[in-house]
Amino acid sequence: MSTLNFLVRRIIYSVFVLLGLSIVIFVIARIMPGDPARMAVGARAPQWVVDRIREQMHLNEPLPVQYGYWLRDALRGDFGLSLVTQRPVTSDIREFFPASLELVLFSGFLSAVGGIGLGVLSARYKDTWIDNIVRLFSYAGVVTPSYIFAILFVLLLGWALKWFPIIGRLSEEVTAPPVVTGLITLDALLAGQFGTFLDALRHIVLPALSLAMGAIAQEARITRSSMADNLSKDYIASARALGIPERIVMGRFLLKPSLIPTVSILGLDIAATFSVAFLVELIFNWPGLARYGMQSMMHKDLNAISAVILILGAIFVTVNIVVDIIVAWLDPRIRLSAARSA
Amino acid sequence: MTVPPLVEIKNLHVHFSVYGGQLKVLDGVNFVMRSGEKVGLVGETGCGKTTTMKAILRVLPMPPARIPQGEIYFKGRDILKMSEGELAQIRGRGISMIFQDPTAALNPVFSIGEQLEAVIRYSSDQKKPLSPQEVHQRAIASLQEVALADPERLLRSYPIQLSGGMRQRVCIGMALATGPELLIADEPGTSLDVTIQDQILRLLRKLVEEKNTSIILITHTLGIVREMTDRVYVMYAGNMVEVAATKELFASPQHPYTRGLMDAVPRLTGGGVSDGIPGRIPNYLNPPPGCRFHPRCPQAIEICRREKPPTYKLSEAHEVACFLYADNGKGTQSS
Amino acid sequence: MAEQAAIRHELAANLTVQQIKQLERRSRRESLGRAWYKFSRNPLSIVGVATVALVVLLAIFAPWVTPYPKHAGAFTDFAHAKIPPSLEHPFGTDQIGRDVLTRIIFGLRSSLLMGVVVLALVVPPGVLLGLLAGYYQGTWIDTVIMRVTDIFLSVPPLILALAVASVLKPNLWNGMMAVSLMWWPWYTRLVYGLGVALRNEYFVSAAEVTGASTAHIIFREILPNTISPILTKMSLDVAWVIIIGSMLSFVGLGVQPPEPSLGTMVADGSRYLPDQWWIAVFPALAIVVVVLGFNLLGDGVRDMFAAEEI
Amino acid sequence: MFSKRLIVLATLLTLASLLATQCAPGPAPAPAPTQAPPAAEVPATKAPEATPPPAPVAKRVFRATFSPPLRADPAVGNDYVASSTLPNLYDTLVFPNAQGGVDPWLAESWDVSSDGLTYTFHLRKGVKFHDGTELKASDVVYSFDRLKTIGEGYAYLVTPGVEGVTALDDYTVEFKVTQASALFLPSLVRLYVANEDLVRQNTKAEGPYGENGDYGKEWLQTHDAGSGPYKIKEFPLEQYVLMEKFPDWWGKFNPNAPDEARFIITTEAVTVRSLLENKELEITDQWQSLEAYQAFEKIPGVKVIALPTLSSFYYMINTKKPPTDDVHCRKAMAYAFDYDTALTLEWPGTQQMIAPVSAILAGVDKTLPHYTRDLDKAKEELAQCKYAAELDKYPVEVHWVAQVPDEEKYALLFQANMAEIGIKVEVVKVPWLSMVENTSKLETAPHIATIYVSSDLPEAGLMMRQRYHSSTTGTWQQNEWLQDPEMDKAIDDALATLDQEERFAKYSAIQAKLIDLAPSVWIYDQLEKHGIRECVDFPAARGETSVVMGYYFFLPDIGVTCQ
Repeated sequence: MSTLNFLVRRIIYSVFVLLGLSIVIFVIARIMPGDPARMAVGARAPQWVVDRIREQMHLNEPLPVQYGYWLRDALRGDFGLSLVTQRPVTSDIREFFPASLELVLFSGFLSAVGGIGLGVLSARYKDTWIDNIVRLFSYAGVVTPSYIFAILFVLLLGWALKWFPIIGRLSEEVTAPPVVTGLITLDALLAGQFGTFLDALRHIVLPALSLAMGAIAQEARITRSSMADNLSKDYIASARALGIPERIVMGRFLLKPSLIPTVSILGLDIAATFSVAFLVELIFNWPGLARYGMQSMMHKDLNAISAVILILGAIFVTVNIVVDIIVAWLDPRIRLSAARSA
Repeated sequence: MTVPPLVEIKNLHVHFSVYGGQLKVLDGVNFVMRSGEKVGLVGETGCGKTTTMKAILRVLPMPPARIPQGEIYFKGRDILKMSEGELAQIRGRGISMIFQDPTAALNPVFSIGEQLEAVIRYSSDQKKPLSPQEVHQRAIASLQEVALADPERLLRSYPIQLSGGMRQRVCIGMALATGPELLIADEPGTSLDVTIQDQILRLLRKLVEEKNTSIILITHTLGIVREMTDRVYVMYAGNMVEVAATKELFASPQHPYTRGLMDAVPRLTGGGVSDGIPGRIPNYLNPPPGCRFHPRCPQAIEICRREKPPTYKLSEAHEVACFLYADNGKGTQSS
Repeated sequence: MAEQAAIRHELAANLTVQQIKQLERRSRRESLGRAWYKFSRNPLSIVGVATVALVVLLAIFAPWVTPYPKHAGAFTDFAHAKIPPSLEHPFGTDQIGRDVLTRIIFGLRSSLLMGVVVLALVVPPGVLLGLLAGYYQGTWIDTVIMRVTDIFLSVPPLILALAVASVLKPNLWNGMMAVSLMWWPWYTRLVYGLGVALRNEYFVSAAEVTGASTAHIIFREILPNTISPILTKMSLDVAWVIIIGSMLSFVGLGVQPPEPSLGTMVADGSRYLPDQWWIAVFPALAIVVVVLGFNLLGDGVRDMFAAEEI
Repeated sequence: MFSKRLIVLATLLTLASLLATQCAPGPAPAPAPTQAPPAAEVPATKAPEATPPPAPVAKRVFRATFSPPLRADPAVGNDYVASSTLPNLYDTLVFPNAQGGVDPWLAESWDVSSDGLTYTFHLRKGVKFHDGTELKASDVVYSFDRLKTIGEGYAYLVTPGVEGVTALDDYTVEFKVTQASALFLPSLVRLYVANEDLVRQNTKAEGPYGENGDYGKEWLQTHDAGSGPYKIKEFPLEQYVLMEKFPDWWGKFNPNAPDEARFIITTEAVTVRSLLENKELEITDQWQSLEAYQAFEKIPGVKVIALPTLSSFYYMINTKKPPTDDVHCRKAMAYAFDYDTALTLEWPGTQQMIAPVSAILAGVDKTLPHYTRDLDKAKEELAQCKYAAELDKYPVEVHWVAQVPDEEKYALLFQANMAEIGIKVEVVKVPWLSMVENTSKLETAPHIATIYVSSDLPEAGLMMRQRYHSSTTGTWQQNEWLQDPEMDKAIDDALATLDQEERFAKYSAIQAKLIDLAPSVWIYDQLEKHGIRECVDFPAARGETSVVMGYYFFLPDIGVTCQ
């Protein structure tokens, strides 16, 4: 009961944070030079069209009232027209978001598996050559920007070795599965098209890996050090002393507490990936939200910029809540104390 | 053919590697006990008691710890040379241990049930694995044994939900659930308030006597030693400085350190600030040469500064490592 | 609470402020000595320091150490364009005949400048706000500061920085402004957390009891004790800022040509991949090396302040 | 335990994807059009020319890369990729021919009133939209109104000066213009005729256009409503548009015309090159670096073609800002620039501009003198410039467009050249949108903006108006700020002259005046380069296609015989 209470309070607070963010965005968007009405319909639209849209956008009202209308529209999913695509921003986002989501989820999956896997390996074989290789890799991963990885992968795995395709989400001779979620891999599975699924998977590997490299490295480092910390804890000595076999001690009694910091950081990394993704999406011609956001920034497409930032903020906040829930699930200390204090 | 002792430690050294160098925590520990014995181990905090016991079970964190020298025999077999598989046979069913701090010894992210049942499952005969129901029944029985009410609910609880006393009982229950031949109890109840500590010790004593388990009891509290043990080892800074039957030790302590301990009765708190012995446990990075106790010893003589004292046998069961007794007894130099 | 208060008074009664301060100062000096010892024990930290020192020196003395200082500015020599690495041009020349090595070394300047300026802009206000919020915890000051901080923290800094940079005129300074605008909340939160804990420490209470001014408590008592985490974060953040700066210039929102910038060099050079690989690869490597240096340094700083492990 | 399971899963996935790699379908398109069998079943055919697969009737596919973004709404798109796509989806009243004129198309014939103010078009009968309905005169009217109201795309070219459009009957449509103009008829190649009913069905009621709601803008972004030779099959935004042949088209297809065309929206160098090498691309975009084209030439079965364009590279000199407000300073620059070196930075065959507008435009007088590098003359002119004594006080800012990295080379060359005669030049990289913004106001307009400008139609007078008429000051098409009333009058007058010979003579006079004013440094006429597979029959490479932007990619004329 009280865990629920904690959750509700957390969500309400997040909503307030997002409201604050919306004010910041609205102010930035409105103090920029240029007539939003003119921007919405293009430079050469007749004046009567501009006047009508000005009326529709309530641009003749005082700023706080404008904000009210803007927020109301935003809540209804209406962010106005995009300058670049000349469509409602919402349609654009509906179109581009699934591609980003698929990429980020896949990259998150790679970070989790790769990062935790390497971290465990490194901790298990601490101070051996395996550990050293993993640590070296971690440093390389942490210090190399994702776009450099992207260029490297395109050149090496795509162009030179031809292992993976480097453009788009599906090969041209493969027909896209019926859209259910917008995530092509998932849709293909839902439609039972295993070949399409594999093709989509092959396309997503390189961009996702470019994005994941940094997170994998980060996760591996954190997992390693938290496992190393916990390894000298008494409860591990106790589990061993009471005859629990080594593999159970390592794989269960050591791993679970050690994953808590990893999971927290992983969540933040995944949320941040949405924004770092733009260069990778650019390089792999991946039709995602980040690239869309970048493009709207280059074109000063304020409606689109506002929407993208708000959505990224919402994702960030949501992911944080989800991470809190997962961590609470992993760690009864947090769960129980939160319940008690709530 | 004599029956080998239950546990025998010969000249055990344990070092910890830290940034500054090597902490020479154990410096040639010797220890022996027979099956069925109840042995006490006393000494100030930080003198190496816990390290010695963890070494027996090979649960020291390595690295940073390492054992450059020494042998540890359990029923005649050297634990330090055992494979993981052989070691698994010893741990739990052979020797089990109650850790000093029950809060630290319980995994915070697993329920009591998950931890206790794992202990029971893996300490049972692996060729005839117990069914989950049996494991559960035994877990409940173990909790009941340590006088905990509502064991069903308890099994679902997490350590954070229990009081200190309950955690301590759970730890004891867990350590005894394996049916060990030897129980190592590291300062049970120290972190609890006196009345609860008393209850815990009574409980422990009762259980040990019922099951006729051998026990090594580590403690600060000399009163408990007097009540519960047959024989006592006194440890200082990584060495066993004196051993004797409990009654004899209390009647006539010989080593200056033991005497100091007796003066500091009833309690020796951490840090060693006691009336009897001024000063502190030495720095293990650069321990004093010769007898490690000499900087604090009121009776230190010249040789103490240079040489490490051998063990002198005062009587059949009474040995002391101090040059003051060089003339009284036949010194058996320990390497 | 009452118990704590009693202890505070007792302490304050027994020790004079001077004594407390002396104790503190001595312990701080000792811990600095030990910190350096710990730092220098890790060879990787030394590598980090060496790299950073080398990079800084190269950047400062770029006009004197580079083989073709002229190539840093507007310069064309189409006859010598796209020469692969050779003795004369160790990293080759780019599409308009400029020495890549020279431009990398000059490019370090803007990268470092970005790191330094952003931190200089970000740390003081971020820390100050954190201190204020921490000191006045529970009051409206705390509420206002921390709520605003939370709002800024609710969006990944990169995306807001990009948004701001894109509406401003694209150049190095605006890029730095944009990144700075989004970075301060991290320091505010860090210092706030520390400040809340320190607020109840004995020396703060002691100073309070003896009637020290608020400013004195904030700057002389609380601030010095937050320095080590701040330093650790700063040294790791330099690396981050450099990466973000390179991303900004990769998309053309940062340093403007002909002034060399590593991100721009990678972006422009990637058009000549794979045949003229050196134009993009060496600047990319340079970014990696610089960032690695600061990371190693940052890890060293963290180890330095970390508790001794046994 | 938990992690071990994950690792196993990951390993399986990796293996699976690697397996898929091994068995990936080769470049030869699978015979089945849709629901291709799982990739793993298709045998590897990495080198089809070595071992031709026994594919029965291969689908003819034409794949090209383009620079983003593609806006396929006929009232919105007007850049290169849109101009290449739209003629394939939509028919127009008239069609541009290789001679610079227009041919009948949807309009089988037309009558012009003697005052040149009324045009009556007689439409072809039986033209089918892609949904099978017939194209009527009312659709032409609707398309025009829609273009005019939305005001984007090619509206600026088509709608000004048109007073009204009426459908006289189902097959006759009348245009009334306010002033006779030689440009009206050719401009109709940009009036794409859309299916009124279909657009109305897909119009959202809410939108800025009153009763027309959003005017079908959202739907048309990813769908077509045309009658053209190709129709949209798939259009994932920002990725590609896949078009398939419309068999009921009224016109004639090349027998080898592609069954499907895929316009891929990317210009990433490595991607494009790798697609071309893997035979997954028939023709590249025109935005690759010189080095990339050199590399394309080395790929077997690939050649590089350089096609004329209506576009030229200008250094637009601000004539209102010191020191470039003095004509002598401008002339000094024109004489000092090293045109020959500049040309070496471009694809072989590129020519220096010999007139103020591209030499391939109809009506350009190629006999007039043009500027060449002559440092003595440059110094002579500079000496007469009133700022000659204090040139250091007036550094000249050159703004080049960030999105076109090759412009930097010229800017740096210009800088070096000007240094030789003592003019200090500062080179500034500016993103395209900032360039647009800066050139819109005199206060922010740079001394020199380096911009490629393309003429909308192959007519010299139109380009003169685009570049030097007062009506375009304050747009990126004119950073010169010439604002010369006489010039305006001369251009307007020439354009209103319907007689070609007379008109061309007037162009020549304007040209001479412009050369004397030296408002720009005329660098070169742009060629567009494409890497193209030799198995593609590309009529444009033989000069058989109109140079109007986009018509090189008119698919019915293109032949594909690639295996």
